[in-house]
Amino acid sequence: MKKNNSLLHETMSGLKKWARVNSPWVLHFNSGSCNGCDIEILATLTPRFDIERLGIKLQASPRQADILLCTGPVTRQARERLLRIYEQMPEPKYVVAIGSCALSGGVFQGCYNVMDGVANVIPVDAYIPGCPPRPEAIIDGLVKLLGSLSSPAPKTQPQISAIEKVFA
Amino acid sequence: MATKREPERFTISIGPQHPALKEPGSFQFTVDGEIVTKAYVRLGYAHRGIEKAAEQRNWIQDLYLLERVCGICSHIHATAYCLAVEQLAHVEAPARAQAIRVLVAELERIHSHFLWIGVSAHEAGFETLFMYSWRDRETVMDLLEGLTGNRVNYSANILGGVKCDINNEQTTAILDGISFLEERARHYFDVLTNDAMFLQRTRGIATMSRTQAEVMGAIGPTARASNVARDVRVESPYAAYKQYPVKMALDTRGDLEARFVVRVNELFESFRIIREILATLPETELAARFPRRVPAGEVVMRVEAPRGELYYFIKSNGSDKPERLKVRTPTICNMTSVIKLAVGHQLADVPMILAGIDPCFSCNDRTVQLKDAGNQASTMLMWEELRLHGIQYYQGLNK
Amino acid sequence: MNGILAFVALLVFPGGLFLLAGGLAYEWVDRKLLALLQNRVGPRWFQPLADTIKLLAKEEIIPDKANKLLFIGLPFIALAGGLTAALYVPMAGIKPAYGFPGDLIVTLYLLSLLTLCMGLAGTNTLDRFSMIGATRTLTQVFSYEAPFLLALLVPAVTAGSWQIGTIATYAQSHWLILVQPVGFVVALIGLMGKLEMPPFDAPEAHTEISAGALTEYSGRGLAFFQLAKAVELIVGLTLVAAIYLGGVSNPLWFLAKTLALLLALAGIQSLLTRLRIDQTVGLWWRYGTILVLLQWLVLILLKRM
Amino acid sequence: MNSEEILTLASGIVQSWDWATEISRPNPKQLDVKVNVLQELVPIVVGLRVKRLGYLSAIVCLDGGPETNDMEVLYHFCPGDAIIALRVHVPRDGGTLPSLCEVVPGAEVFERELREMFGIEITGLHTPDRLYLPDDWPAGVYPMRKDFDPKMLSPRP
Repeated sequence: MKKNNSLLHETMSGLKKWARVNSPWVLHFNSGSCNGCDIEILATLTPRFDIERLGIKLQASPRQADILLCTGPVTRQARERLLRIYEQMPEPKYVVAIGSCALSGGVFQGCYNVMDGVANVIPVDAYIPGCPPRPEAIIDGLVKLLGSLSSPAPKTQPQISAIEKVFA
Repeated sequence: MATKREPERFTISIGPQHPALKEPGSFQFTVDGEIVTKAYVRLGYAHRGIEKAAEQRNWIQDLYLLERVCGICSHIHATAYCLAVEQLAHVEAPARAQAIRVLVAELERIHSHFLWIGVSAHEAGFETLFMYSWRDRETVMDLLEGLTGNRVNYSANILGGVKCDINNEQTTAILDGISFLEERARHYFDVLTNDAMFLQRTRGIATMSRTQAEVMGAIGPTARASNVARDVRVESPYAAYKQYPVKMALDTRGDLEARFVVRVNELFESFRIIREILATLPETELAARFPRRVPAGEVVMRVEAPRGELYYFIKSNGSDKPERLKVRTPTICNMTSVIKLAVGHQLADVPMILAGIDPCFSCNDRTVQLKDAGNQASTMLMWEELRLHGIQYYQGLNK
Repeated sequence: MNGILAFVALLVFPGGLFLLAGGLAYEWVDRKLLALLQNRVGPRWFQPLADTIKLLAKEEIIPDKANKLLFIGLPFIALAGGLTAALYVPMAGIKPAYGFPGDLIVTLYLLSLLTLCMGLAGTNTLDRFSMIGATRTLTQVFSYEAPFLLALLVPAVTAGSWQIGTIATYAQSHWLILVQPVGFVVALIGLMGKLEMPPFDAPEAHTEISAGALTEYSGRGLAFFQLAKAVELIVGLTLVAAIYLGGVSNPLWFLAKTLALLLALAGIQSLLTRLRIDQTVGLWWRYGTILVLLQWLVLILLKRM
Repeated sequence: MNSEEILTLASGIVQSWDWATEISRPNPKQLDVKVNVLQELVPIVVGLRVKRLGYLSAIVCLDGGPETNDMEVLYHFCPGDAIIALRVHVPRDGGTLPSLCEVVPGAEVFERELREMFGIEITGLHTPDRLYLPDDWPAGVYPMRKDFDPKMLSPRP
């Protein structure tokens, strides 16, 4: 009886994982980027790239999204919105930082009104570098994130200042 | 998402995260039923402080910084900056470089207008047109990539000229590409002016008379759709536009449909200019030598971005950094008009009205910024530490 | 024996499992056709299933201000409405599981439950976008419901019965689309309105009001609403095919006819721009209703003669 | 009209009555008008508008730095390929400017920007709210001034 239960449990959790990997709905938030990344994200929807074939759908409401695609260096004004949107998303949720700005602030690093990257505000699960990344790169990043869902690693804050530790 | 309820009134916020806007910007519309009675705009979600940052970076770094004011019209920002700084430094870019600048600018205009057709169709709920126009847009993206090496943020400009040349293969590719696009543009012109359902959403919507456009200071295609003859390429030709004169596309109706018509007509004009440039590309050097320091002075440079007049003001104090750099992007001028136009329209028309001026919030918000607060300070410290570490290390060795 | 049959009818066929699977399959066909018409590859065959399972396994957030009972209950009612309606239509070409004189009206109202539930769900969540979405949903109900109903009643009067089974049998020997093309067109377009497909998707216009009435729904609630919509798609298609397209006497005919209708729907969806809500209402009352009434007039005159 | 005629017309306008303006021509396409009396700014702009001499391209503020206690505000009008620049000096501390909103509705965004970036008070502004800076920005800190120091801001959360 117990064995049956665990078998059922395994099947169910396998099914859940399968569904999660095959139906990621994404929400796009621009936290002050130059639009370059945003038009490339939009381009992934269009016939040449068509991410719907991977089951990825752009959603409008944070409540219905699984993955937050975040572009831009996160301006002070956008920070609170970003947090709120992140909180509004139901679990399980993932964050993908797209473009150099979202990774580290990029060319805007050090400007007084930016937070230098998404990771300084919310935990990020995948980084897609590029200024802007090509649509292929964005799709590749998303696919890699989905691949990692099958063997989830614990969420950790990225070590941006690793070099600082070396000299500490 | 608090609901603000006043008796009989209802405030809807659009943005900063809103599906209609791929960019942040916050609009508040007070609606009575479905009719908008009040509109308010709050920018600043994309305000990064580029103008301040530009004062802290040197002339060459600024080129790459300013290119990232806006990802859609990056080349025109860099062109305006280069032309302005060249004027300050009394350096003239060679003729071939000027022609290539214009060529890339026109390709960028094609990419931007195709993008805009798609985005507006998307706002109107016409997904098929969005998909088709973006599919065709990939053609011009390929051309730009072949020419400059990047799909967006091309970095074709350097101070004193350009860094990418055109060979025969590229010429053929561009000619092929634009004849395909021209055919497609004709098709879209047909759809945009004949599709009865689409016209319901554009004809007679957000009409702006000529006087209104002038008073509110509308510019670019938005103004030209209201019959205001305002195009920097014609009024004050820069780069190679003297050799390749532009015919202005005008329309008298001033509604959303007219804005579509003007933009598509501009596409045809761009195709013509590109063909002309490719046929008569001057054979000169690609770049002139450029000094590290720029003589003191002030310059105003105006260029025609896909969205309208782009204005740069640069003041130099003779050092290797600008003393003051002001960017005024086209959207900020058109924003005033859009806010006034929205009042009295249906909520359903608002995304279309907003899209009608082809807004670009990253353009708008760039204005100020300072250099580094926390982060840059810490970077510098790290450098300092590194330096000290090195000194101590070698002192230790010497002992 | 009867009891077992009833159970089978409710849980396996034509209700329950079969309907859910069929609904999801038809949803996939719809999305795939639309993608192909837009020059894309489109989703894989199991996409709607994966979406549904994922949503079921997801956290459900209930907004503070919403009535919990309604928030959880409404999706169930919507789905139940769709599933019940299926019992009265000749699903998969098999005779309806149940039937009584006048079940046509009952079915139509069961199908409306989904829209009503969505409207209620929108007003229940007190979000700005849901409120506007709910208002639009309910406004739209009042515009297409009457013409849709009238369009389906024309064949009923022609066949002389208000029972779907009888009409379907009558239709097998009479292709009503030939004599009542207007009624057919209105019924088909009315079905699009019911399913909030483009161009009637103003209630969930992504670019204006986020996800409309369902903006606050995540997880299970959303999954049930989507299932309900998928079920309604297949039931609605069956109904129109059975009544107007010469009946669905066997599974093969059923597939061929409903898929042909779906192709038509996808074509219309890809061709048209979203209508504003006032334009939707105007379209239905100014053209839809008048045309159907003309159809009625013709019918009555013919019957008299 | 070519740029020469435009600029002649414009210099006629800005020197009519007995306005205390000084004009200069830094280059053939540009006319610099130094407006010495603040009250004359709006009438001059009205004069330019009546003759349809361009529209307000931008308002630029140049901060002279803390040593000078002087800021220069430039109003650029661009008719055709000519540029008319109205130059106004205001003190850094407590400087005020009249609003152009009544004459040029598009000036509002630039004036709001002057207000929050440089701390120049604008009289007669319809909506003096923040335009670019975040809601939690400290009052009295003007990022575009030369003496702005990021340390004036609260540390990033």
